[in-house]
Amino acid sequence: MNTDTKVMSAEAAVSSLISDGDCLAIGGFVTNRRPYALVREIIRQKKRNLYIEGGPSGGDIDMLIGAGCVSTIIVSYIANSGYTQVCRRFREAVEQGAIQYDDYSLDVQTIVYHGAALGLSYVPVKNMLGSDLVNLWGISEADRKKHPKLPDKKFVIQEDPFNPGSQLCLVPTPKIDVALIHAQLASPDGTFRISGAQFQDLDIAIAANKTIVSCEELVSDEELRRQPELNSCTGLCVDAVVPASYGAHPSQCFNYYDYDSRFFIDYDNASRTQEAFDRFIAEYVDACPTHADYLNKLGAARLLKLRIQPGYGYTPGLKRK
Amino acid sequence: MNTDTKVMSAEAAVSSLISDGDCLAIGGFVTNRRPYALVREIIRQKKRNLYIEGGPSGGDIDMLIGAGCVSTIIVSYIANSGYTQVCRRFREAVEQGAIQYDDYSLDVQTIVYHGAALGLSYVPVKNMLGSDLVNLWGISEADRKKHPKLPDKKFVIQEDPFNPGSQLCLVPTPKIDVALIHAQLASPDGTFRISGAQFQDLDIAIAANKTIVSCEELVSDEELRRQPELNSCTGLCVDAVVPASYGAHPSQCFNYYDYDSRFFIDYDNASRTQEAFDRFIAEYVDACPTHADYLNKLGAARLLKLRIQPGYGYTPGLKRK
Amino acid sequence: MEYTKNQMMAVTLSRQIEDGKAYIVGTGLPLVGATLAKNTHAPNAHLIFETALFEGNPQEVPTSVSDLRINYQASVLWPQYRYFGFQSIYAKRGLIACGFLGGAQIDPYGNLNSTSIGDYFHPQTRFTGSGGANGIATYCDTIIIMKHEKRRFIEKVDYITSYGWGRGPGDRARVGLDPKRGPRAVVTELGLMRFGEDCRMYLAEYFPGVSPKQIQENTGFELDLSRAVEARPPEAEVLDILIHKVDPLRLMI
Amino acid sequence: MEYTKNQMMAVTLSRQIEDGKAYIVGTGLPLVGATLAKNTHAPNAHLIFETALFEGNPQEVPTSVSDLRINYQASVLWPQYRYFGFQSIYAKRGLIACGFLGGAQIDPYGNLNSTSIGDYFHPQTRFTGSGGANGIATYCDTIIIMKHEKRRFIEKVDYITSYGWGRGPGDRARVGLDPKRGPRAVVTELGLMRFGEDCRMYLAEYFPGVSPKQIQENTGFELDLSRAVEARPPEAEVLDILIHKVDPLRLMI
Repeated sequence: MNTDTKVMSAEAAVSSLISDGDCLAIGGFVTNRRPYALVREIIRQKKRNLYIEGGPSGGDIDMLIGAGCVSTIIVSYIANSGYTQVCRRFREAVEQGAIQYDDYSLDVQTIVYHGAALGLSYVPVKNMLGSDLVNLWGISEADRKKHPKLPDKKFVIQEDPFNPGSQLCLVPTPKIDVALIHAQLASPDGTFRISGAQFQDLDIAIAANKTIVSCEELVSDEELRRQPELNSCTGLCVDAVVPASYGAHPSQCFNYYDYDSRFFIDYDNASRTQEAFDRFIAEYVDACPTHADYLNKLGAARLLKLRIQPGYGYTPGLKRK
Repeated sequence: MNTDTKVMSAEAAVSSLISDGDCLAIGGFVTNRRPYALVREIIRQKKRNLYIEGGPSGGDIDMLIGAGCVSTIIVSYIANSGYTQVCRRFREAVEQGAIQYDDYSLDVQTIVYHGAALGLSYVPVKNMLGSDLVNLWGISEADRKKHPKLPDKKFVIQEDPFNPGSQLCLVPTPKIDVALIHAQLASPDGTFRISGAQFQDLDIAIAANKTIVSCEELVSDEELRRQPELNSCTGLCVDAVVPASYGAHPSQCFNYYDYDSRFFIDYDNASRTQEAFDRFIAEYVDACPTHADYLNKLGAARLLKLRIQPGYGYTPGLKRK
Repeated sequence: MEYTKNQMMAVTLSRQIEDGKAYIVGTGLPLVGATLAKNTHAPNAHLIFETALFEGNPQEVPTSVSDLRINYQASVLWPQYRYFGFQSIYAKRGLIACGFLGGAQIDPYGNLNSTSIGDYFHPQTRFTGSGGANGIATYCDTIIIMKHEKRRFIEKVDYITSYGWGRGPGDRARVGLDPKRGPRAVVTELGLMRFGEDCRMYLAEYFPGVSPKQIQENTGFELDLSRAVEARPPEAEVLDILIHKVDPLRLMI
Repeated sequence: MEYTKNQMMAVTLSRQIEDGKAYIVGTGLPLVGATLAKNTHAPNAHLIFETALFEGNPQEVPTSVSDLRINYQASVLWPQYRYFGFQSIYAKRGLIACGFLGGAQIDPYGNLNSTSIGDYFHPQTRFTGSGGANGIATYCDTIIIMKHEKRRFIEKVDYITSYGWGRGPGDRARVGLDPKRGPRAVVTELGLMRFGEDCRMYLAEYFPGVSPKQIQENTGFELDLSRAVEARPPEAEVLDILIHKVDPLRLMI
């Protein structure tokens, strides 16, 4: 058995593994299993000029944008669905030209993250053909060449060598510097186990140069290795394991807790203006130097009310509006 | 809930879903979870001119070759590892020019099956470059064009449009007619659950035009849907569910049984000559019209000795030589 | 019998769903309509979410396509890339009957904008972006749900997020897409539009209490009204199931 | 101290393994050597199988790379395509120290044949084919295990299944492969060969009781013997662990 340990605090993981200007990919899906505890730490440490590979983005990425951490986003969707249909700090940043952005479709982001995890240079797809996702480049080839991390071309259209006459859109796979994941279980050697839908998490964990995994529960290596068939990823792909119960709050975590509707409603209101957003961040991020402080601020009763009910997999009758 | 049922006998599944000349892909890996019960039924029904997408092939495909079912095989490996290092009916068929064959590497077969399941026309890889897997085409372009199922080209070498100067080998994804899978659990609507290593099974099940799943245990739809997070595949990709306990015998089946070394040793001897092979098939396939007959021939005690020991996942101390 | 506009829309969506076939649904009205269909005439319809969650039977209305509520009695919770493959392969084989889409703007050929209003580079209003919409429009027949407003039904959308029929017959093949798939219907709070052989939208059904003229007045391009008939109102028992079983909390209807 | 040729080979293989690094191993001697290393100087070495089974600790010698025995205390049992991705990405990053290969024929540049003897189209002897060998040779540094026979060590192999150094410096880049990876060592029952800057095999170590001359006599091409030293015999405690703990049933040694 490996005798090393990759366990560290969010503070240590973020400060040692994330640099200004890095390309980040973030796990989960919109309002499900987003690694909010790690994202709050990035805001706390005032990382700058991040390039975000968005995928199914949620309010966590909106917070990064609002906090001034992001200079470039490759986007296909960003919402706290059911609460904020278009994330508001993102929207204002785009409308005011404060951020560099380009659009793909979610399927294409999905498949290029997967292609990156398969070591492919590009993935040849039919998607986007005909649409303005192809006709309009949010970031021009000239600007891409100036960007230290973006591929020079958004895509290349080529005839399929195996189906003459058929066009394909060849989309380059991104070079992700750091992936942030929240898993239910992880162990000191970096092995982690996501339960329920995996979304694109394993792909970004494998593809990224560095991977930080926060977890609901830290367990022994031996415990996870009793049932390797349930594990998601070898520790060979993981650089830091950060214990963080409720680390995905306010989003959902399969087998553990439902989303916190009240928080999403509060954030929807707070994110309407930069001033209200800044107060919200001051209160929930800066005034809570650690994840434990954050949990205490929310309070135990509020958190425990979110526990899922076995057999349902969510919290039936949860107040959601 | 779906009120249809896809449950049928091996006889009905093979006769209704497999035609002479079809392209078949077979699940499992060499000596692990190969769908032998379905393969024996194909031999019984004397299917002819099959084109086999080999992947990690085992003695099951060797039996199909020996029984005269196969005219074309795309191969990278075929053995009962530890017992027969090169399957003998395959070897004789190749050495005598009785079969059409072409070679890829196992990784490439893996990734093109995966690519097929992703709906891709081809996968661009580095593999095979420089080697005779590229320099020599076992089946020429002219013969490929005559073949009703094979792609015209084994591959195309092209410069990577995103990495000038870098060569890539673009390998077309196969069009699989029928996938054969052995799963631990399946339910009438076709949902199935493979436990342990999945190998390439899910890829061929999704990619194939028709999929036949034999299973250790047939359970209710409701039972599998209690924990969708453990299921491997939706029934939308499955055309037949064939209940067959010990359906992977003589190969292994995770959580159920170990391989039957005595059988592999017997087959190693039997497959040395066509005559001995024919006697073996007469005895174990033709003289056993159903899977139940086959199990009775082996005998309950022999089968039960193969049960794995929980905590190990195999049968410790099993006689293996 | 009393019913709301949203209820009529849900019933209309439900009527588009056939038993035994597979549909890609999002949250909101499409899911409500599909769930209604499963509880009435199409118990064996298969609902697929772009999150790669298959065939769930949500007991509470989910707020997003990733909501844990969708997992209930699902068949598989696949990783995201499996949806990518399933969509392209099974649509090609005709095994996905259709996918549901929404948008901020639509043109007469069913091209849809869900990205931004105004210049893409300096938008007046920015939306989330494609999500899974572009993929559905690439591979599948689609049914589109819209608010029926003149500023939304326009001759040319500001940004084509999801390609429909282009500018007419032959255009899908020309850009590299399957010419046999494309937009099939548009459902609004006023009626049901379909697409003719010229690939242009026409009025197929106007809802009870709505006139074809009123629909034309709310449409920013000329709509062929000649084939329009009045839609059947919701059947009492269907409405009952919708209200009391499908969305009793009235989150969507 | 008594030991067999296979035991000396296993010990030599074990000595190639460094603590904390990752290795792609097959069954047979490479696994025995790697398991020996994990039980002696390299407890934190990571063993990876081409079946995408990671970091198992087999308690009984597996007969194949898919054997259930490999799952014991493994970290993940990934689907096959994950191995494909891991191999190419992590080899590129230098995180896979090497992979182990075998073959029927080898040439002075480490090009390997595991496909067939004679004309590929009308082979005299057909083998299984590449298996995972070609992929390992594509992406990783390799250590090759061979039987030391004149007919196997030849100037030109009948079929290049796994590309080594081509015909010398620059050839890997020329065919599109990473020029920094390639064959590093060949272990036989007689000794250990390495590759020089000219990419040609040379004798690095001859096993106790074997002479360099004898190795040259069993090699079908000229081998530089000038740098050869005698290998250390197995340490007593290492041999003890090999025999009593790693392969007590003597399936491989």
